[in-house]
Amino acid sequence: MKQNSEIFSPKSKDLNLARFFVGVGLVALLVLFFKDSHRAWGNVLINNFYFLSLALAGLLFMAIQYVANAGWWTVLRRIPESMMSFLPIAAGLMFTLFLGMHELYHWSQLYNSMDNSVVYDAVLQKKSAYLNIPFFMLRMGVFLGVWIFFSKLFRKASLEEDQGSQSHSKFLKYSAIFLPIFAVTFSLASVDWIKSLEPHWFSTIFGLYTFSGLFLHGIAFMTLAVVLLKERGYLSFVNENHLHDLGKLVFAFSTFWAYIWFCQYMLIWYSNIPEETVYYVTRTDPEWSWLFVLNLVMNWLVPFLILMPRSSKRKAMVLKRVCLLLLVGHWLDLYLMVMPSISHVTQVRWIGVEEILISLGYGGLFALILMRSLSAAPLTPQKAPFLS
Amino acid sequence: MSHNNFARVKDFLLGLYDDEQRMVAAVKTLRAAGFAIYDVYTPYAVHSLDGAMGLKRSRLGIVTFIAGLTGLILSLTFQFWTNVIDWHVNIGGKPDNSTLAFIPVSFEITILFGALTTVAAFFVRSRLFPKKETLVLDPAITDDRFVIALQKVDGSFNEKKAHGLLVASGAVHIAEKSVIT
Amino acid sequence: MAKKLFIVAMSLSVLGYLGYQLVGAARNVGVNQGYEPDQPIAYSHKIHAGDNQIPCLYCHTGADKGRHAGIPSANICMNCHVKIKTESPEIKKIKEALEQNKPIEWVKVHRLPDFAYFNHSQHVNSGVICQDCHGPIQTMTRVRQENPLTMGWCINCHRAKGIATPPEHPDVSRDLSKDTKPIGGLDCAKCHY
Amino acid sequence: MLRPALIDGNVTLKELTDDINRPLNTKPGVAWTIGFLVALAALLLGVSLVAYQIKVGIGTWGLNKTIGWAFDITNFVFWVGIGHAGTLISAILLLFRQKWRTSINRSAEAMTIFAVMCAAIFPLIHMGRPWLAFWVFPYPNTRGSLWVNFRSPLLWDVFAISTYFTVSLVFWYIGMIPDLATVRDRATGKIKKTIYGFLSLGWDGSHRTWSRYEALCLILAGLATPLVVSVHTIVSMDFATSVIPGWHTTIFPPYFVVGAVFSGFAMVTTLLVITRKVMHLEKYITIGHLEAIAKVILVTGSIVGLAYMTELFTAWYSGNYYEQFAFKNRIVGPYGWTYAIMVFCNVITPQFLWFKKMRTTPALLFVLSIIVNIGMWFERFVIIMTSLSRDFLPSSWSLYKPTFVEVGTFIGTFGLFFTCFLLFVRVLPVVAMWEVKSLVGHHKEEDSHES
Repeated sequence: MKQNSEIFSPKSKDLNLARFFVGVGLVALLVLFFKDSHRAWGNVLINNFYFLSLALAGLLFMAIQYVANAGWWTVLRRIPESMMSFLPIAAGLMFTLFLGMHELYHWSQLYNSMDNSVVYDAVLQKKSAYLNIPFFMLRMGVFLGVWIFFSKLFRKASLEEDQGSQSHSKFLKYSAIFLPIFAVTFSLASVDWIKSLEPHWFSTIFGLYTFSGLFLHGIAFMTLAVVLLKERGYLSFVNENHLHDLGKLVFAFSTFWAYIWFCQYMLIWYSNIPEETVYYVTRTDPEWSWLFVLNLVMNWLVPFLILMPRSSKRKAMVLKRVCLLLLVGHWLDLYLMVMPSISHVTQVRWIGVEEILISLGYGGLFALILMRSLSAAPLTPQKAPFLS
Repeated sequence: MSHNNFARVKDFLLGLYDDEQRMVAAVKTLRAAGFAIYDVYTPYAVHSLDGAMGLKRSRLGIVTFIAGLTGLILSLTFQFWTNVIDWHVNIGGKPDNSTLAFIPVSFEITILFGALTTVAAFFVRSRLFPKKETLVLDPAITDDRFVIALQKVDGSFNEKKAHGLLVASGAVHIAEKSVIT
Repeated sequence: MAKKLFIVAMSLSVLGYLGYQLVGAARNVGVNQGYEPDQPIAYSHKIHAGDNQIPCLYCHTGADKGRHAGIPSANICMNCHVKIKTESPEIKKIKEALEQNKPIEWVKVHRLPDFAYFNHSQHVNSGVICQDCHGPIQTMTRVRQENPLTMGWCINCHRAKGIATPPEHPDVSRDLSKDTKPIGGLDCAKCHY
Repeated sequence: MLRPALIDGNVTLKELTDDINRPLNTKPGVAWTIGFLVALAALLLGVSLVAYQIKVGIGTWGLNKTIGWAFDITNFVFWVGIGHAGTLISAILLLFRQKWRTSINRSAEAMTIFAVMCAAIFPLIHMGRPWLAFWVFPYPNTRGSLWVNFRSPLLWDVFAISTYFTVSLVFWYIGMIPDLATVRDRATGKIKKTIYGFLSLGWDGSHRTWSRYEALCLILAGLATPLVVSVHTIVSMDFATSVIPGWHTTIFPPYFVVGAVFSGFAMVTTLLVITRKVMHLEKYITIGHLEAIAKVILVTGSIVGLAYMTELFTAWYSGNYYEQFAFKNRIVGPYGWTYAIMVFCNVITPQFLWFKKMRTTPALLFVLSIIVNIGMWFERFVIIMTSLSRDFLPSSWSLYKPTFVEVGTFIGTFGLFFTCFLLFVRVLPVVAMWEVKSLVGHHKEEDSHES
């Protein structure tokens, strides 16, 4: 294959649109803070986690492909690379949660009011060795620091490879070290940030569930990015077969997500133990149940049925729509993990205009960073071994 | 075999090859020269032959889908009928219509129907059955030979030209064979 | 071609017939409906329970007291037969058994499925009459198993009779019955434990 | 090259045909004969003990009122798990276009089928009246019709295992048809020719058939992949749907699936290290294959380790007294030693595979695979035994020890497994010839997107 060293330069139309979204989102967030600060913090958490996991998915995807010794994806490598460049900003946004601890995490109030025993909760007392603010923030710092560290390592090795240095074994080593670390840190992080919203509830599969969502929508985003770049005239060498591979991954992981979803829901339903069913009792009550069903329809049923025939996995337009649906679907999934847990203080029952605008703002910010990173290096990795 | 020929005897001109690439190239040349390829016999699946011979993609997937869907619907309705309508029993306080609990069995039946029906469809379509009189043209096919079979259709078949093309494309051996169908 | 079709059709019908027979056999595992074995003594329920109107409980003394109705012991027979029909060869068999102190080897007719608990007294005291399960026993010269005695047969009766609601747990049952006695249930553990 | 060659040396198609066909037409060697006799002896022990159990009943087992199932269900889960590697290799790796699977998928699939046979024995005996085993199928009956309970995970097992067995068998057979034709064309002797001729269904190597055949294989792989996941998912639900602490945990389904793959790959290693040596297949089942398998063992072993940690952490995090007790009991209770064995074998041992030396030395791999097999058996034992022996009610706590009959039956299943496997390597082509040939035959690197 001929070396392709085209450079991505974003259109000003795209840039302006992203900037506009950032502005609108910021205003919406400020307004919501005055209206209902719990709901605002809920939105911050949803979007922080959403875009953080999108960035992480880039890093994870690269690491997995390297350990698997796969070659087909090399032409697309810049996209996950650029996705992970959002990590530092995502980390910064995550740290703002410190200000909203009491609005989001019921256990943090308990921790503060232990002395004057405003709330006494025997179970939470037991957990306070883990669920307390200093340790929570410390863990957050460690997790984010480690992820950022690895993302920098990968990026550096990748750029060095463009200059002709032999990075393959380096990539392999980083990936092998990163993957186990990621497995532990991400499961704990999802416990900390999401599961502890409902601190009495527990489910061992939860870390895997958030991971499956992360990976699914990471791939969905990559596919979407490929199609969008192609629409703008880049990545001309990406052909139907590459799309087919991405389509298969989207299909497979959508089903994987549904599998994990089913395992968690069905086992909790079947055993019917009160301290576990509480999670689903909230989410299947009539006010939320339509979203609960929609979640499964958007993230699995529709993509599954559409992507089943071979031909649809090879069509850019089909993939684009399915991936958009999945990206919205994953947001909904997170919304359902977060909002019902804090609903008793916010009375939020509906996805309002604010939610949409704030998410668009986050999306704009993510797009800006992504485009900047994409334009920083040639769109195709230069001198990667699998390309020769 | 998709050829519908009512002739009792089929005459074939066979070109034997010992190399995949040469054989595929020969198929392309022959087709370009206007010859219909009756079939190619190979020791393993040669992917590029699909394109070279101009074969359509198999539609077995549709069979699988329909059979699987049938299995799914049948098993779901059957479980619903037995547990809710025909003879419901209160076991462990679970509701009679425990659709969630019906999913595992329905899933298995879907797979079972899909797999078995597809295999059956494959056998029927490819006419594979025990004691079939095989068209084994050469035992070396199941070893290391690739054989291009051209049927000598009455009138239109230019044997000389075909022979020449086979030789030119690197056939290691050329044979003729008649098969009674 | 026609020959091939014929062979296929024949083998399919043979297979179908065998399958039908197989399912039929599988269905009826352990079902002895209509079982009417020879007994060591030609005792007739028709004469005793039918013509002479002897109450069932006169002989089957356990039916309202315990799990088993009980086969009457020989001395119950002899309550009457010391005086009545003493010369009958069948009665002589009873006498013989008594003298030699050997039990009469009656052949058991009614067998419930394995692993099921059944208690006569619960049923008798809840107003189930003997004929509900044993059929028109007062007309039988030789005892015959009238009903299938399968689980489905039991449950269908339990369903039909309904479940009485224990007054202290008004929400327990699905069906309400006028009878206040607890006369049945549909849980597995009612019979299988 | 970044990717190692898939088979060693330059083999021609003819050599390949001859090498794989040789065992089918020659007298067995000493190693095979000894192995077969040992396996047969174990099988006979098993058969006689099964007959004894059927006659006397399962009172011959060490079960009691508290521990209603123990050794049998442990062995059942163990054997079903072993089977998973076969389907994984043949189906999932086919979908992912991992070409290294071609040399080993045939034997791995055979392993699946034999392992599932071994697994099925245990629930069958545990029924107590195995002659009534057909009661597990939903057919109209005189018990109601008392239909089978579709809400019970045990019934899901019936459907999962029988579907799994059927589909695996069909997949195995379908994959073998072209090779059976190869054997047919080379068979000496009338009986052999007839049998292989019958089995190969008149396969003539037609490309029109090949084209459809490849589509069929992809479809079957696509069906077998979710199937294999569902099977161990359902097996895990035998436990996870209950309310016993340590059993009811939502991570069970994926964790059991990964554990099954882990143990299955260990068994594949055990078998292949021996097979390649005894059958002289080093050329086709290379060190590269063993290394690839070793990597899978490393990954799955680590995931299993992560699952152990997740369970422990969540038990503590739950703040639930019973959960916490269940896991404390696992580690320091009367069966604590089994937990220690489990952690050592399943989590610590595979970590040695980080070293290339370990991954590429067959003898070391063999030892390691045996250790993992033992560890995975103990994992099932730990899960089943620790939770069951000490549940909510201390007065019903009890301990369990397997009897001679149980241990003997377990040994008997190994006899069955190895007898079948040893017969398999003598009568059927042990390497998928046509698939390896397609690698040999393609001169050019075939990484382009072709499927």
